[in-house]
Amino acid sequence: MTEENKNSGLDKEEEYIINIGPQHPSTHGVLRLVVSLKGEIVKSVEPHCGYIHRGIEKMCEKLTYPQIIHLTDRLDYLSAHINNEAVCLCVEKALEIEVPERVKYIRAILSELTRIQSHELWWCSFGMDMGATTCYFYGLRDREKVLDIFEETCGGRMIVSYNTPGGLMNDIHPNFQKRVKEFLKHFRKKLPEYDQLLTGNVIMQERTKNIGIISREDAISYGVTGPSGRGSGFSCDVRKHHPYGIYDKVDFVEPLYKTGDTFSRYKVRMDEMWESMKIIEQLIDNIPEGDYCAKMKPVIKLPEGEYYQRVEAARGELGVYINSRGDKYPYRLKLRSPNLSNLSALNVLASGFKIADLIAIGGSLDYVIPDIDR
Amino acid sequence: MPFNIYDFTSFTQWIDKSLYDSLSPLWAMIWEMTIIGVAFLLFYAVIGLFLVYAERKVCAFMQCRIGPNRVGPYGIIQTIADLFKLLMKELIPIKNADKFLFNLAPFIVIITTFLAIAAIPFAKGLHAIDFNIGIFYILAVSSMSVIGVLLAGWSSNNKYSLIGAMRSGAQIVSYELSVGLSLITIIVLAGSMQLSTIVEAQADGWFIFKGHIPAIIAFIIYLIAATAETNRGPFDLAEAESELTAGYHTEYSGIKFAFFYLAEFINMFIVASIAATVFWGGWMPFHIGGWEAFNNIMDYIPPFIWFFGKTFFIIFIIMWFKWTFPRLRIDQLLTLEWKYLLPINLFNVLLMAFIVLMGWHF
Amino acid sequence: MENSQLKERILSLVPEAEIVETKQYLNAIIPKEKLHFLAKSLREAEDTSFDYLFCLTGLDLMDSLEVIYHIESTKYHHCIVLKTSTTDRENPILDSVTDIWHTADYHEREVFDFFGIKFNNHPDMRKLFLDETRIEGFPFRKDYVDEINIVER
Amino acid sequence: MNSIINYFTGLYKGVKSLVIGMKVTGYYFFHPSEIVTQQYPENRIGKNTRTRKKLEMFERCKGEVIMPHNEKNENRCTGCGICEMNCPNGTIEVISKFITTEEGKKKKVLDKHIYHLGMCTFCGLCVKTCPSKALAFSTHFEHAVFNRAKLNKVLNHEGSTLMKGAE
Repeated sequence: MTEENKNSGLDKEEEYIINIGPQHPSTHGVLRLVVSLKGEIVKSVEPHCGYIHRGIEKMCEKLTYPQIIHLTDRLDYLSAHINNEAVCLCVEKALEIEVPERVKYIRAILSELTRIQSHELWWCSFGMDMGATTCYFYGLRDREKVLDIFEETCGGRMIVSYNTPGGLMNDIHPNFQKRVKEFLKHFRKKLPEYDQLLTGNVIMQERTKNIGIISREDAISYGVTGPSGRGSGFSCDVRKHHPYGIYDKVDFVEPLYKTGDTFSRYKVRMDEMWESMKIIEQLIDNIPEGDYCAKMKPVIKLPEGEYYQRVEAARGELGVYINSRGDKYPYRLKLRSPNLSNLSALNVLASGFKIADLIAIGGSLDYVIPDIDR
Repeated sequence: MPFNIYDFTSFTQWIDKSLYDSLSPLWAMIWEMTIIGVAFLLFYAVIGLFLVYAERKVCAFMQCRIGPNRVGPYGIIQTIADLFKLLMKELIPIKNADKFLFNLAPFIVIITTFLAIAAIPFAKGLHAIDFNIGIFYILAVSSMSVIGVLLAGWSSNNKYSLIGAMRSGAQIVSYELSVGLSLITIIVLAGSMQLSTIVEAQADGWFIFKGHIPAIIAFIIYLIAATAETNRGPFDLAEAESELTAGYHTEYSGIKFAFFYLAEFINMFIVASIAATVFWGGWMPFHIGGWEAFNNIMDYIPPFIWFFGKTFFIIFIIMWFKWTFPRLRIDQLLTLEWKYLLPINLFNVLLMAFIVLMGWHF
Repeated sequence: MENSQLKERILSLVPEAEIVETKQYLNAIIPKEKLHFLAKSLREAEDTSFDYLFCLTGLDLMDSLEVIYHIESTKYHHCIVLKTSTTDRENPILDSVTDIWHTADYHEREVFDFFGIKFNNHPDMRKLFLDETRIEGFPFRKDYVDEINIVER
Repeated sequence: MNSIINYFTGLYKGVKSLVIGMKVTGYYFFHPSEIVTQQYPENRIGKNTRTRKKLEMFERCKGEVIMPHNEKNENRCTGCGICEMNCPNGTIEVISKFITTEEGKKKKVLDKHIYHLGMCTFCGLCVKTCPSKALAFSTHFEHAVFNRAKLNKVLNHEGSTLMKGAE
């Protein structure tokens, strides 16, 4: 028994401690969970993070604002576009510039596409965690279509770097609208298939219902946001409560479930995919003409002060705090990553359930490790 | 009768007779055993390679993929390449492992499959041994493989392996009941445990048709329980890739891992062939009582084609299960057995006995 | 609650607080001894009910180390920013708010990791990300030197 | 009684859901036309693959940074170094030299534009900020090499000169 485990109170005789991770098929990255077991039952979980800590916040202190954007891609690489947007919005808020309407529309469409592809990948890996390997390929097959749209317009598939303070790197590709509509048509057919394959499945329902319950109060207290928080009935959609971009003009529903178990977190994400498609359908035909970028100075200097921007990333609330000293570099840039807060609730969620449930709960929280570690 | 074209009884008896005529009984027996052993080893290699390839292709097609396609046309040599890779891999010694048991475990697993396959009739007269307690024997030896799994988990000095092995123990102890009871249902109908008799009894119709409702229920239960017995998805808790990395064989590498891997596929073949023999008539062609012309046409199709056709169809269904369903949790696994399969099964045996007594079967 | 009311409330609870109004949020600079009391009062009072700590930031101001709490009420959707600081760079100690908002657990550990601010009454004050055996000092402080890994351009 | 009904309805619903799931995978098994695999590298020439589809990269695909040259071996790079300044990772090094023009003036021109592909994060800032549009992204994406030094590229061709009117 290591010194470390002794300190954390995991050295009681009857407990059986296993390390899940850093290399493990279902930690979705390099996360280490020190799990103390009694038989199959999880007594406590202790996450150990930091295996891919890169010090992005520190790096940002030496980079100009347009340069920061490409680092935010590498936080939660599955919602890269939304992370980009968060920093851009924060800079635009500080500079008090109004971006053109066209930019807002395109950003919203791309954000929702990002959300869809992120949830698709979540669905694949959740199925994989449950042991239904086939889900993985169906999800990836449809996600590929979104990535093609990204590649055609942004140039990158996952790491898009498409936003820039003031607007976008370049205008959308002429095929963009056509391809998005094609994708929506395709995905409306395929999404019910997901339900047939996994959602309705009796094994999956038995494994997720009433498992990993977190109450609304606990969810708020632990800062569990995004689909995981909404599964507990915590209405935490930043797009609704603190709208940014075009979100105050579009009509969508924030899916809320009361139970707070793994299944409700699952359902929230499935519903969000439908809602995202609804948002895109409202916007895709009405993209106004205009510039794709506001006029910006070549060197962006933020006025002295503190700026905070919250956006709804695919996994929860992403916050960007910029403290500027009037320089072209930020004095301090803090990224409030949704996954770190979501992860902190893992012990509460998984204690008392089985190892298989721990894996399913981890899958339903859908953490992305680079976002936890930053 | 065209039936005799494919009757292997005279062929096997001729080998037997010529060996005993030319050699002393002891040597004749040793030679016979060697021939059968070599034949089964060759059969293992072929069936193992084929099943691995089939599984990969089946799962690929279900997942909108192509599957192996690089080595040879349509990737048919892929599994042979994999075999050579496994043979050449280093056997990694594990620190603090119980060396003897660690090395013994894969052999126990593979030997039990060897024992079980001996009793299976591939065609008329083409079986290694024909017990009068054939089914009973198969049930007994096939459940011994759990010892190998438990030893593997215990001796690996790995916590994941131990959890996997314990799960496997609980699983096989429970599902053994269902396998046994669902086969007993058919034994009630057949009135014999000898596999050759069971097959002969299906000459005028397979038991799944003859026994109608209880036989179908027994077949479905057998299929579920057999999938669980072979530790295949959705019952692959002992391996549980996303939970326990690889379960009981986490620490094995090279040829020892290959033994576990091969044993899984051979086990699948064995359970499928038992299902084919007991429920679907084994090598017996599709006969309908009274339709002589139709039956004669069916007899021209060789019996081993019937046997392997049925077996691979059942294997396909087991693969279909694996590539569709999420894995069960350990308590769900036990609930399924003790709350659903076992009571239904017990009731089913009674129902079958009643039907046989009343003569309602065909 | 409007910002002006919140301002009054904070001043009535902690008279020595310094209130700075920015375009976005109301900032309240609180002495470190009073922070826990104020946070608990704001959390528990029915008309404020700040139950959601959405961001906890550490900050090195060269002369002092600051911690910024962004809090929101999920009922009324009003937000304020609390700030507290310590000038002790050798052994900075602040009060933990983990008992008020559980999410502060990990965020405070993160701040301890990068700025070396210890929090009183924290249940598990260990480093979250960095390996204690390999990284000395607190990397996010402005005076942190690492000649190998930080390349100045 | 209620529990008995629940037992059987639960059994029925469970089996039904399993059959529905098997229908989905079964559909794909019997419809090979739904296969989406693209066989790389065969699809680069569009032969020997299932779909006979040729691999075509999107025109904006950020494969690597290149400096387009025209047929007279001229590029548009003035050697100003703005790309170097804007690069967040130090991927680009612009080495310029002074030459004397025909009129006798001293002039700064590009000597070597060094691009470390191994360090590039494809943010696109160099291409976007270049005032003379000298840089571009190519769709070439196969960068695997055995030696890291091979990823350090000189973008301007040997003996290339500045295009007229690029300043």
